[in-house]
Amino acid sequence: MTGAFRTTTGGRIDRARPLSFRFDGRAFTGCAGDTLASALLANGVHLAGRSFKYHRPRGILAAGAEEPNALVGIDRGPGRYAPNLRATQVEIHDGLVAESQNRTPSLRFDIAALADFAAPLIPAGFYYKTFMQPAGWWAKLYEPRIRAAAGLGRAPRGADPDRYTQRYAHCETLVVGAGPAGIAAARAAAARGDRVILCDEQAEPGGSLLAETRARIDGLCAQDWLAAALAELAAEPRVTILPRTTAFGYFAQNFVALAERVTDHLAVPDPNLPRERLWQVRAREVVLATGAIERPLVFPENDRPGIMLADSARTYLARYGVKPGCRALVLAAHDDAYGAALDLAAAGMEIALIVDPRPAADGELPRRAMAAGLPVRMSATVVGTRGRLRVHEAHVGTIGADGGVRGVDVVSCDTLLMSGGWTPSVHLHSQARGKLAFRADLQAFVPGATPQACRSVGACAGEFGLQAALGPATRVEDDPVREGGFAGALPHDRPRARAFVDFQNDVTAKDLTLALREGFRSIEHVKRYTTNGMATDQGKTSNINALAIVAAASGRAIPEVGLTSFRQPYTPVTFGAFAGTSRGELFDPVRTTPIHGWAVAQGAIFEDVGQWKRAHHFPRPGEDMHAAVRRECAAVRARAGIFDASTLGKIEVVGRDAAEFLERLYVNSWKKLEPGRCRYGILLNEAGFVIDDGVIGRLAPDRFHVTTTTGGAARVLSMMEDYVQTEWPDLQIWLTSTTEQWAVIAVQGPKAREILAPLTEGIDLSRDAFAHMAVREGRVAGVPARLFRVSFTGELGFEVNVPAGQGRAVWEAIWEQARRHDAVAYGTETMHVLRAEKGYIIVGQETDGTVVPDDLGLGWAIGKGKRDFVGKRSLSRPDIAAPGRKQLVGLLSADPGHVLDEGAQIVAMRDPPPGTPALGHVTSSYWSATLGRSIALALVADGRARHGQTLFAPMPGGAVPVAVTGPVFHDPEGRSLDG
Amino acid sequence: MADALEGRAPIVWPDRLRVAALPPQARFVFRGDAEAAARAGDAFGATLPMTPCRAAADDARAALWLGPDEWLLLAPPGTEDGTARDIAAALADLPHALACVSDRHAALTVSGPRAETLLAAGCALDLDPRAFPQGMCTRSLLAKAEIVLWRHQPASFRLEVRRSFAAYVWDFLAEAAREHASA
Amino acid sequence: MLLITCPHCGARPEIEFRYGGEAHVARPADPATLDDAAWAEFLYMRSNPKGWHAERWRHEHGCGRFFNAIRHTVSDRIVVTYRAGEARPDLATIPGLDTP
Amino acid sequence: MKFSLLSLARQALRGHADWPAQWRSPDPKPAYDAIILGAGGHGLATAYYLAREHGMRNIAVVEKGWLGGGNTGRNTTIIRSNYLWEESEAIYEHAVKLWETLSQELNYNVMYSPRGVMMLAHTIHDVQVFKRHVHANRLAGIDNEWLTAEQAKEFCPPLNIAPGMRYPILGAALQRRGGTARHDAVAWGYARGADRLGVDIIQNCEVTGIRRGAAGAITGIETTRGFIATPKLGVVAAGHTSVVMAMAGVRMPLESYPLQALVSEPIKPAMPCVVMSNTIHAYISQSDKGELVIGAGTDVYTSYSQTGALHVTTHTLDAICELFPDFRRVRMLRNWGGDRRRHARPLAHHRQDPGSRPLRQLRLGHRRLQGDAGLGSCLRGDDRTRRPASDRRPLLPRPVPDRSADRRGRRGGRRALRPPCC
Ligand SMILES: Cc1cc2nc3c(=O)[nH]c(=O)nc-3n(C[C@H](O)[C@H](O)[C@H](O)COP(=O)(O)OP(=O)(O)OC[C@H]3O[C@@H](n4cnc5c(N)ncnc54)[C@H](O)[C@@H]3O)c2cc1C
Ligand SMILES: NC(=O)c1ccc[n+]([C@@H]2O[C@H](COP(=O)([O-])OP(=O)(O)OC[C@H]3O[C@@H](n4cnc5c(N)ncnc54)[C@H](O)[C@@H]3O)[C@@H](O)[C@H]2O)c1
Ligand SMILES: Cc1cc2nc3c(=O)[nH]c(=O)nc-3n(C[C@H](O)[C@H](O)[C@H](O)COP(=O)(O)O)c2cc1C
Ligand SMILES: [Zn+2]
Repeated sequence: MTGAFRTTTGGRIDRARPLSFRFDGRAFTGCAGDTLASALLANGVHLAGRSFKYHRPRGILAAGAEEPNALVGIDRGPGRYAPNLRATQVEIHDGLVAESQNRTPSLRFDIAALADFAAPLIPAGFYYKTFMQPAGWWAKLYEPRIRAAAGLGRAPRGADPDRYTQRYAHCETLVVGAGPAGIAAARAAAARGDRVILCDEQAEPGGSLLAETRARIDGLCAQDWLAAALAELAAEPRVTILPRTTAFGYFAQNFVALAERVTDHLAVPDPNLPRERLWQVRAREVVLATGAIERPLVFPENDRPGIMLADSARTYLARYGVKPGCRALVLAAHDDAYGAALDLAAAGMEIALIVDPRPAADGELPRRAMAAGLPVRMSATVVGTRGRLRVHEAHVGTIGADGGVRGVDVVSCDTLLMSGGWTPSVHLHSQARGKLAFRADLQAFVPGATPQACRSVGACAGEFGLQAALGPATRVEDDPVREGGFAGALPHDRPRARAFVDFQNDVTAKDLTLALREGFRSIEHVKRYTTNGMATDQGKTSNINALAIVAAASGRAIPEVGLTSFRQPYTPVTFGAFAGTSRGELFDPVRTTPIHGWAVAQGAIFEDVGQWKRAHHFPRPGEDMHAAVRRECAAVRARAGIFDASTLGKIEVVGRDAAEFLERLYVNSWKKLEPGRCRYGILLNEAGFVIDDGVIGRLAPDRFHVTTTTGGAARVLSMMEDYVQTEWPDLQIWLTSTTEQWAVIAVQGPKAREILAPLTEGIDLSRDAFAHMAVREGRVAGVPARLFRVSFTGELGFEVNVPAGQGRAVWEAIWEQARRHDAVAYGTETMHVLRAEKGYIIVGQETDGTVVPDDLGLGWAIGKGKRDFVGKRSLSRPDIAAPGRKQLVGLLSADPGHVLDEGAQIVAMRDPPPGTPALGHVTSSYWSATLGRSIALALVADGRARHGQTLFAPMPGGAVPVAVTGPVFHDPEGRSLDG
Repeated sequence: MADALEGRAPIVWPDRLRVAALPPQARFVFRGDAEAAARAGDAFGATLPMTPCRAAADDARAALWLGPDEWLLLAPPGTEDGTARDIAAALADLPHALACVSDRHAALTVSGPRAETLLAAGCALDLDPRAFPQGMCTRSLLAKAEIVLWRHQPASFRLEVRRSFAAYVWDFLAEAAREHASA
Repeated sequence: MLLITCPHCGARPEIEFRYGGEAHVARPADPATLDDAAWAEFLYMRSNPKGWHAERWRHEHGCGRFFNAIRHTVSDRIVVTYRAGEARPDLATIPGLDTP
Repeated sequence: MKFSLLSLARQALRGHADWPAQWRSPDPKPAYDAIILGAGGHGLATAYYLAREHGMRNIAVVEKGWLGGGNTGRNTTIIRSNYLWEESEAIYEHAVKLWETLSQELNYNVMYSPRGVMMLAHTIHDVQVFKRHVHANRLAGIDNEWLTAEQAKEFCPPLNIAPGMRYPILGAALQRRGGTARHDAVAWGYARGADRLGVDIIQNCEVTGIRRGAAGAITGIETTRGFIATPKLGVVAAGHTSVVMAMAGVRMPLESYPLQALVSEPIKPAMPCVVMSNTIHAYISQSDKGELVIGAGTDVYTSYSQTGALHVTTHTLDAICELFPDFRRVRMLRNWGGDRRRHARPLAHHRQDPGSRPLRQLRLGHRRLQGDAGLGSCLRGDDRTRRPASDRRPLLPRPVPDRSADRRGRRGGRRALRPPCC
């Protein structure tokens, strides 16, 4: 037996497959096909959660996604704890471990429920009114307490080991919701030959058909018709049926996001399967068939365990074979509650009384109920309930002609079922920017016009009834029409009693009127002040009642008050599903150079530069970073070093107007640059600020090899394309990115020539034949190469460009030679130190988007007499031409052993009072092995005029005096360049 | 020649999916107008398609339209110098640009009945044969990497990837392929 | 994710594109002749309308072309795209512009 | 009625029947001495301080929707002053100081919670940049300190600092006095305070035109509730500033981009502080109710849609999951957008080139939640440095000449305009 409340027959569960699970440590048995909610109910457990604010005991209210009360945590082991899941959506599997939330120490006895006694003191918005004195206690005392009390489920601990994936999909028709309306739409689309995706959030497609007991469709009972229809759809190769898949977000141009839960329902998931899959669907047409949500009724003490939505109770019976209790009182403001009463009575439940606040009910279902002898009281309502952990009596009063309520009869019951009718699920329609129209007969909003190719069908369009859902081609029998709907609060005579509107956030009807009284008139204000609709159910059961209460209390019509916005997601979606495979190494591409493997083998330490991994230094055993860098620096200056510069951006600029193009783009002059020569180029944006630099070589009259910074490669190419395509389409040039075509090996140091000579063919490396800032093509180590004679270290240097596929082989060949000269491989840190010794800038380090060439002392690079280039006009703007700009200088700390902090501020006085404006800041700072002391570069106001001055870098331990110098510390005459 | 995907054994789920690295290849980017492209096609030995997002190929050579004045040319490895010479000679009087990019890319194929599904894990294009027929090619994105995607055979896609992204693309496909391991 | 119609490649997902700011803000032919205010206007002033907006996009991970689009900045609906260099279409001739 | 535990208790006995409205809902008067356009945090604070510090009473705030419903109602509530540029440092530091006592000042609990704002450095370049912040802030007397990765983890235990991360954490800059506040309470507290000082807050009143007299000076505004005369108008319309200014014929160097935020379902306290990562684009804190409050990147195109693209959300959450792998199983509850305005010209440019005229129009309203208090309270002073108005000079803005018009030789109209200067 899988619970005392399980019926012996009926429902879609498999009684032959019992499953054991735990709830709060207690072992239970359920059946395959059960949700946690149905399995608990089968075992007579209604108490399933505690409310957010008052910690009131709460039962299972609903049977689907709208459930506000029965939130649980599911624990699948380390890193696999998921809080706040709805018991109504958790499918049980063998060994499932669930726990209740927001209670200490236990669900039955929760200390925090004391808050319920303080309820009169803590109405909506109370926290804005108190906890202000004494100042400072909020953060120290009150806030931590409030935080601990709030927060629902406990936070997961430990990294989630499960995998998540994503998939893009395209179809002609996406159908959301696989109830009768959705199935009908999917069949019609499939018949057209469309690609169809039919998704439903539930474990099985079928929607309300899964619990349909009366109607016959084309002569079949609903479940048989459903099975046949699904089989037919499944046989269509172009139809994809996705159960356990929630359409949660509807974006522009019919782009719909679905979250599929792939393995949570399995006791032992296949490790190759992801836990969840995010679908991003682009559909030509979207059909929304999302059904409707039953509406609770707002009456005093309407929140006790055992109080349920009527149709949900019926669903538990019809679909899961579970009777929700023994004796039910039914509060029916809508005919469907009579249908529920009929079904439950037929299954042997006692119907104590049907209480109907309406003066009359002459629909088919009420008539049948009365005919079946069920007791009915019209013009009556429930004005109170009793029962701490489960309702055990209801107080029924009569509604007088004046609307007042009189006389109380006590009715004992263990279940109270209620229905105010249905609220169409217009969430996705509204997310799609569809308009909503109010239908007074339903007291509900239904979809209006939409700007997208999207339509709503069935109950979500306010068209109830199977015939409406299935369309005229399908014959439906015995599906009585149900009309009407009730929104708002039922009358009662107990001004102090609490009638709950938002169950999860404990918002009562009185809270809503309090907000109005306090001037919060807009429904958006009411929402935010009372938090109605802000809980994890986003007001699925509460928003419309709140709206009606606000409308009534402020004398406005419901449409005048309007709705709060529907936002994605429709129901909460796991962060992991959004992240998908984008984690760890796959979080962002790791780009490596052809020489990377060699550096790894040598034990290099890497740094991240954009997406690239670059070798930062090559420590030898026992060396720390500083020791390694000192050694590398010294070796390069004394002998030579080789450096992997492959990450530098490269762009091949080809065409008749290539020189003209560069002339217009870069600050320098290019037209007169001879083939075989190169030049250091500086690129500005139109605002005049330096954004990139690099050496540009002219290979032929119509062909340039442009290099950019590593980080700037894509940006510069894009900027070039922009100018070529949109500003100067008259120029005949083409750009090709060759960053990855070439491996670049810098050989730097006095021995550079000797290292390369044995490997080089077809290029005369001699000083006269191959001058500084020249470029040649030939072969290195047998591989076609472009050889640049350039130096970023101040030493004699070459940059060998070879096809990337040969990069490693050529590197190793050069390394062989280099070792003979006791040269080193060096990393980016050594490169930085060596260039700083020479006062060479790094874009992004010496520049920060506010620096013009002259600030850097690079005014010389600007082509003389050029009328225009990108950014030129800005250089003559008054503020850029004004004195006092920050200029690049060198700084030498008074204590040569003190390496300044990069980013340290520079001021004129030793003890600057707080608020002293800085003169500038340190941009680069290193220990210079070459000079045997520390050096720094800085941008300092009027820096060039300050050479020789002593300034200060304020540090926590006291200001560090620094002497201002020129930015070139080593070999200012450039003698080493020629080796 | 060292390829960025060297040493990666194919991922094979029989009857479903196969992901395999391709050997080195001669590659060029050709830029120019229609006239230049027509003549380049003659010199190269495969037509440079004028229809957007289409490729023309025979067993040895292929030309992929990448932009209105941009084609990716694929030829047998080692033919770089000859091809460059041929095209330069044929187009001496026509403005154009030719850049050799043999080493810029690595290439791989994704094939089998699940190929579209696997690629859909990271590619937002509609890969249904009706939307993306054989012979169609385009630059696009696969997760966070740019690719050139070409349906070179009815049930096989060729991916050209910048070499430094090749490992990422491979690892991404390997991860996404896992769910296809179980039938 | 928007679906943007590249004039060359057809409808493509937004992630393939890079936004390029307001369209038809041409770089002055001879910046040297502009006074500071006019230059600042070129650099920084954008119409930023709440409504139809002519803007540039580049099909960066596609054909690489820059082109222009007219999009409504409230609904994000794009009614037309056209090649760089082409004149901005007369909005009055485009059907459907009365609704965002 | 003063808010306190006592008044709450007293009201509890009366079933909370006697609470007065926190603000009136007046009809607009025909004329005001000054009008503030936009009832966001900045607009309401401006009105409040104009009334409180400068005794102006005949003023109104007009709002097209409901007060606090713009960006003020949709931001990630982070308050900090560890900015790099001295101009920003000054204004935000002034604001942070106001925040510290704002609840008491307004008699409204704005839940200012200085729990620390930590900015993560993932690369050597980040380290350089954030250390520069630390040094610059300290020089300005603003707290900001450098933490190693281990110290960062100690301060924020769920943070992943594994060295094998794709972008390892190399350290962090921590401003301990930074933190969060309740966004809605800020708007409501200022609204209630301003209302009590006689300010008319007129909601559901969209400004549709700005009327100017023969000399070009402002004479009033057209609204959906009729014409309202005023000689002075402050525009504090955030993302809509350029739309509004266009009504006065003034162009702005601004563009409005959607910025997204999202919250998770509430969970028990797990995030003790605010963590921001610029490099991988995400920031996160936890609200008092328990939601993780997460900021996403900006969408790439200008828009007033107040929604954002899904791929921006996915990128934000993959970054959050990298930094906080424990949160992978937490679920997103709600995702929305605001229209952040962005200078077509970044502050950095402005700073290095302060002469660009158009910015003179822009005294206010282009800052952040954290600036609400600060900017609202200091309208005077040189707009370049935006120094706090400690001298409490009368606040109402001087006419600000539009010199760009001068230079273009279009004197006349524009010049005499007393434009929206606060
Ligand atoms: C997602 C997001 C996250 C953010 N996170 C932070 C953060 O963590 N920390 C931080 O400091 N800042 C943050 N910000 C920025 C901050 O929210 C805003 O800068 C600040 O709230 C702006 O306040 P405001 O009063 O200027 O503008 P708003 O609050 O937007 O107010 C402007 C008002 O003007 C009204 N208006 C516009 N046009 C008209 C008209 N024609 N007539 C009448 N009224 C009109 C609008 O309706 C609106 O209410 C964030 C912003 C966003 C969008
Ligand atoms: N429960 C109700 O909707 C309701 C109310 C009154 C009458 N009825 C009966 O139901 C029929 C109408 O059928 P219908 O097809 O319109 O509704 P339905 O309730 O049968 O089916 C809707 C389906 O959509 C699913 N769904 C909702 N939102 C979803 C989302 N965002 N993503 C994925 N799935 C989602 C639901 O779980 C459900 O399975 C009629 O027979 C009518 O008599 C139903
Ligand atoms: C700090 C912060 C916390 C929020 N917490 C919640 C929340 O717990 N539940 C909720 O539904 N919405 C929450 N919201 C979002 C609002 O409901 C709303 O989406 C946001 O104010 C934007 O308004 P709009 O969606 O109505 O356009 C929060 C917003 C902010 C700024
Ligand atoms: Zn294109």
